[in-house]
Amino acid sequence: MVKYFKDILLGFWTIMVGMKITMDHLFQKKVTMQYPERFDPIDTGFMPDNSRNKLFVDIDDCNGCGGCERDCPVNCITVETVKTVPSDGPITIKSGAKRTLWVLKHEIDYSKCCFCSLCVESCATSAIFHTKEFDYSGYDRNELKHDFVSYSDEEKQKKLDNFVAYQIVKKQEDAAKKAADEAAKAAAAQITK
Amino acid sequence: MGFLNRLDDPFNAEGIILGKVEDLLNWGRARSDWYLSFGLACCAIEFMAVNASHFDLMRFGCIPRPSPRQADFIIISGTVTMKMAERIITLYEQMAEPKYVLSMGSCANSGGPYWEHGYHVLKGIDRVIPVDVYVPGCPPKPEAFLDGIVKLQKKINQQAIFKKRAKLAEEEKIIVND
Amino acid sequence: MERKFIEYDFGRVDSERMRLNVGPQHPSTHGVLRLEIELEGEIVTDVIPHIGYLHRCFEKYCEQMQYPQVIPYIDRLDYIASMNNEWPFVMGVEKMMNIQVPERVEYIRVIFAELNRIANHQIAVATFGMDAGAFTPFLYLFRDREMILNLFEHTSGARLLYNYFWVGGLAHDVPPNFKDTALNIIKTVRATNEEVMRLLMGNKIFVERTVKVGILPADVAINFACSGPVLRGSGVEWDLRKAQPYSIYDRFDFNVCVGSNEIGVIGDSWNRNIVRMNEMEQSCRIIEQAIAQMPNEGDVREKFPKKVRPPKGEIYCSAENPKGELGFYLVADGGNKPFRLKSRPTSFVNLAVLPEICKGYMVADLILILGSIDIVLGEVDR
Amino acid sequence: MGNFVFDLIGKNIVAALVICIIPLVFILPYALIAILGELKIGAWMQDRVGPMRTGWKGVLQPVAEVVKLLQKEDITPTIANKPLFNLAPFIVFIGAFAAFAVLPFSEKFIPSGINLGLFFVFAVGSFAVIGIVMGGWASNNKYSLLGAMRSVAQIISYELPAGMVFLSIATIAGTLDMQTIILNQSGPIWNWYIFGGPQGGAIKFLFIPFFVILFIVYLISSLAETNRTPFDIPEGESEIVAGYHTEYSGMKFAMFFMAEYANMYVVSAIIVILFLGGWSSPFGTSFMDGPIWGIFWMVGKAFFFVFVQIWLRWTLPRLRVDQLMYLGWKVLLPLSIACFMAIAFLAMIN
Repeated sequence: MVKYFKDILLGFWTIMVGMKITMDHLFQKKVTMQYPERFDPIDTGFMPDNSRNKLFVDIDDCNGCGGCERDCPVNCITVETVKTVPSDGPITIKSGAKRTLWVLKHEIDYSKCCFCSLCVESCATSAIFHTKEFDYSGYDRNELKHDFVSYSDEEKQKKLDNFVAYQIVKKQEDAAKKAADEAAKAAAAQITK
Repeated sequence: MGFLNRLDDPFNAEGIILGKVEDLLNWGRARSDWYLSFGLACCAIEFMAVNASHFDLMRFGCIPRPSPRQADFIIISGTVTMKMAERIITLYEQMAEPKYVLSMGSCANSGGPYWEHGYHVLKGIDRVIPVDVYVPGCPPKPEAFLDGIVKLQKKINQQAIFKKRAKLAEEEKIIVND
Repeated sequence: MERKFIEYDFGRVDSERMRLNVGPQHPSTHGVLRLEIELEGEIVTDVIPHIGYLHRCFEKYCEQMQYPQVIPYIDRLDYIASMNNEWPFVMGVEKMMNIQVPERVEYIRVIFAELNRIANHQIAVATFGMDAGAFTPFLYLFRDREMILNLFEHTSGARLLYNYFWVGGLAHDVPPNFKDTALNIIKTVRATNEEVMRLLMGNKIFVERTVKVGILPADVAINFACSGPVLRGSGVEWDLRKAQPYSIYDRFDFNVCVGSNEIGVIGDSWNRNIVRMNEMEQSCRIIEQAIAQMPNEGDVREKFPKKVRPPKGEIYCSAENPKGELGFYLVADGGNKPFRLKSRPTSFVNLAVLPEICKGYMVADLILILGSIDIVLGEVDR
Repeated sequence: MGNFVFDLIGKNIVAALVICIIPLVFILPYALIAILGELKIGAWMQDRVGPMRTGWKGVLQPVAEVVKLLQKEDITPTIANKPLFNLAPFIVFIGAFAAFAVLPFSEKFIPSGINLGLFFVFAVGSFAVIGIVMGGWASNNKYSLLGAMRSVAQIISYELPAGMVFLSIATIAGTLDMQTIILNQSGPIWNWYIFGGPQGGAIKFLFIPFFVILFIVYLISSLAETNRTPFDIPEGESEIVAGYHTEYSGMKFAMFFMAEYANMYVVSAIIVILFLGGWSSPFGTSFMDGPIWGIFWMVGKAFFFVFVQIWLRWTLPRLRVDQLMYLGWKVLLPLSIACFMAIAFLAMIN
């Protein structure tokens, strides 16, 4: 009997305690950050420097090594390159190193990306990095694909053609060189004979 | 300048009154999105964080409903396996019109980390149900998700309710012209 | 529906049974678990869990991935406690490659693992309260969790899936005001825990709902290989951090929380939850000690191996996750990809005990028992 | 006594129609305010801000919801029993609306001043359960059926303590007429029944605890009758999806929704009438009293109890079915019977 009344009183008391807590919170300061209107992610400290958001590739800085493509666990990065030819002149990437590869395509599919930051680690020239842009939802899945190379198709074709032409030239040169070498060898052999 | 354009032809069905009614109806649809409280995988945890005090999804008028009959939009929050895809189709069909789909995170967008070797993962929820907004991220930040909600509301606001067919045909014409 | 006779205390009852599908879409199955339950009125007579709605083929996937690339997939196992997940794998690879990580790294790992344990238990208690119908404690706990996630984001760059523990070190160094932030978090966590104890755990309705519900005896728990709060709630003092101290856990002073019969019966839902509440306090203590002992200087990336290629061999490495023992059995063939990676998933093992303990309770209790086991479907289905 | 509409127009059919419409006109804005209150107060208690983007600080949120619900597709499941399925929400709403017939708003306005007001409320109060069972059964959904069964058990158990409370107040007031009960309590604040009522002199102070217990008993059973937390087991979100209204969408769901909020007002108004002096001013008959102020006091006091219900909802967990029965039959009923006997004794010695 005592337990019966004790239980009732305990129930009543704990409900009162709970009600007091919620009542206190009714008048407390609210913690909500109102995203589109009153929200500055960087000011409020909600967007640190190493925050992993949309990736960006500085294509002037990319030497086309394809390390990001290899290290991506998801394979959402596609890099297509073509070798430079001597007729392009001496070209460098932004950081000063010699450019040996033209990047024809550097596409990241954000709809597959898992934002693990492994590509950023693998990049030797720090060309790929995370930006602070996070609100890029789209109405179409293809909007989420982004190609960072801004060459037009003609330019790309021209670079490919250059490379192919150069290869032919190089092949001929090589053949000529080889022939010359062999001739020299043969001559040397004859001399030694 | 929608209002002025409608002034041009007040006798058409798209006149001022119907136009205003349509705006009102769209306003109601956009501002009171009830979502199906339903989570799939990692994104569901982040989605719970969106519901919590710091981000407060209810600011947008989004209230959780446990039953698909009363929900306006469904959030595909995570990896959709082939086994689950059937259930999601059923859920989508159980919802009452007008209904919307918000695809949250990489897995729902296109299979995400599992798109390449995943014999068991649906490569994008848009293969089975129509998606309105794709929110990228793995998982998306709560702010990014809220941006998706804003975009969804924007889309609902521009929807055609009356003369739907004519407007769709018009849109198609534009697409064809492009 | 079939007709059966059921023996009750008051005699035989002839009644019809109803089969009910709970899930995969159900507000409180914590994901996409499907329970096929057999009901006798409101009383559950049989439960068959159906899993596989989130099967992501984690183990086979890892065989395709290089060792650093495996870590993002491990994050997605138990996505609530990613930091803890990464640890046993990283530890195993380090042991195989004979890497001695710096002191500072060990301390930072302990602090982050314990912070993530707090975050996990906050979710567990919060969703448990929500299963019982109390919505407000859920939000109070999530409000605090946001602070922890914020610290994680400032450190690793991501909020939920961190990819932070790397073989031989950590991905990033901690932010400059890390110690103050962590201490501040502990203060808030303690304040809110005290509030939740009064608002939810102490509430008479909640106590009535949870005590003597889903009693899991210790021998059953051991036979089913349960671990974590589920096992400790049954009164078994087993914590890998104490039993087989890994990393630097032998340097800290903390208690292993076990269930008691103070309010409920040992092994009921209430005890499983109070163990979680107490463990949060113990985690706070560990963090305080770790922050006091942590060396200030040191490079967290100095011991990174150039190429992660463990020598041929095999290893089983496990750690005490928030949900229990998570272990990885790793077979290396000398290449840069694991030959085989088998995980011992905590939630999967703990879930197996569900049909055993929820027969004879009501539907509402079934939901609570499921909530008290605290499963994550990412880990159950893998 | 009486009714200002009859005084104005005379007793004819137009007046009757006007009187019918007035509560309906009241329910609609009240439901909007209550929904907004539920959202906003719930949010504030959880350190959130609640709806913010619809109108100024989100005040138009319920309007948007109504506009949306009006245009939602109305689904009737193929295997449902269509007539019953379609009828159920109306019956639930009628049950809630019928109670307004005898709820006084002021000294000069009560839609129907029958002298069996309390009995009428008691009768139509349990009317809603028929609709709930109908809807739950006709949906042909197992969750709905479970919810409906729980609802029946719940309402039947909690009618009894509520009936005992009605009986006690009827005994002490000597009438079942709402207006007379309120008139009995007019005057200073200690004339209210929660403070023992106007009669009895000094000895009534001995009986105040019994009145307070009755007040709490009715508060609890009113929560159960309106399916509010902690007694929301018929629609227990985390257990049986949405309970009896799982299969309802659009306007029919809105009817259930509105009926719940209308019921909240009804039970709050009854608490106010039985224990807190109805439309009478707490400052006695001299200050802020009169027919117009009566509306203010009546609605204001009732809104306070609507607030209490919202407050409880965001505080408490849900009970289980057997605990609900335990509370109803083993705690509330004995307590209310004991209080009834004490109050009957007080009525006898007066």
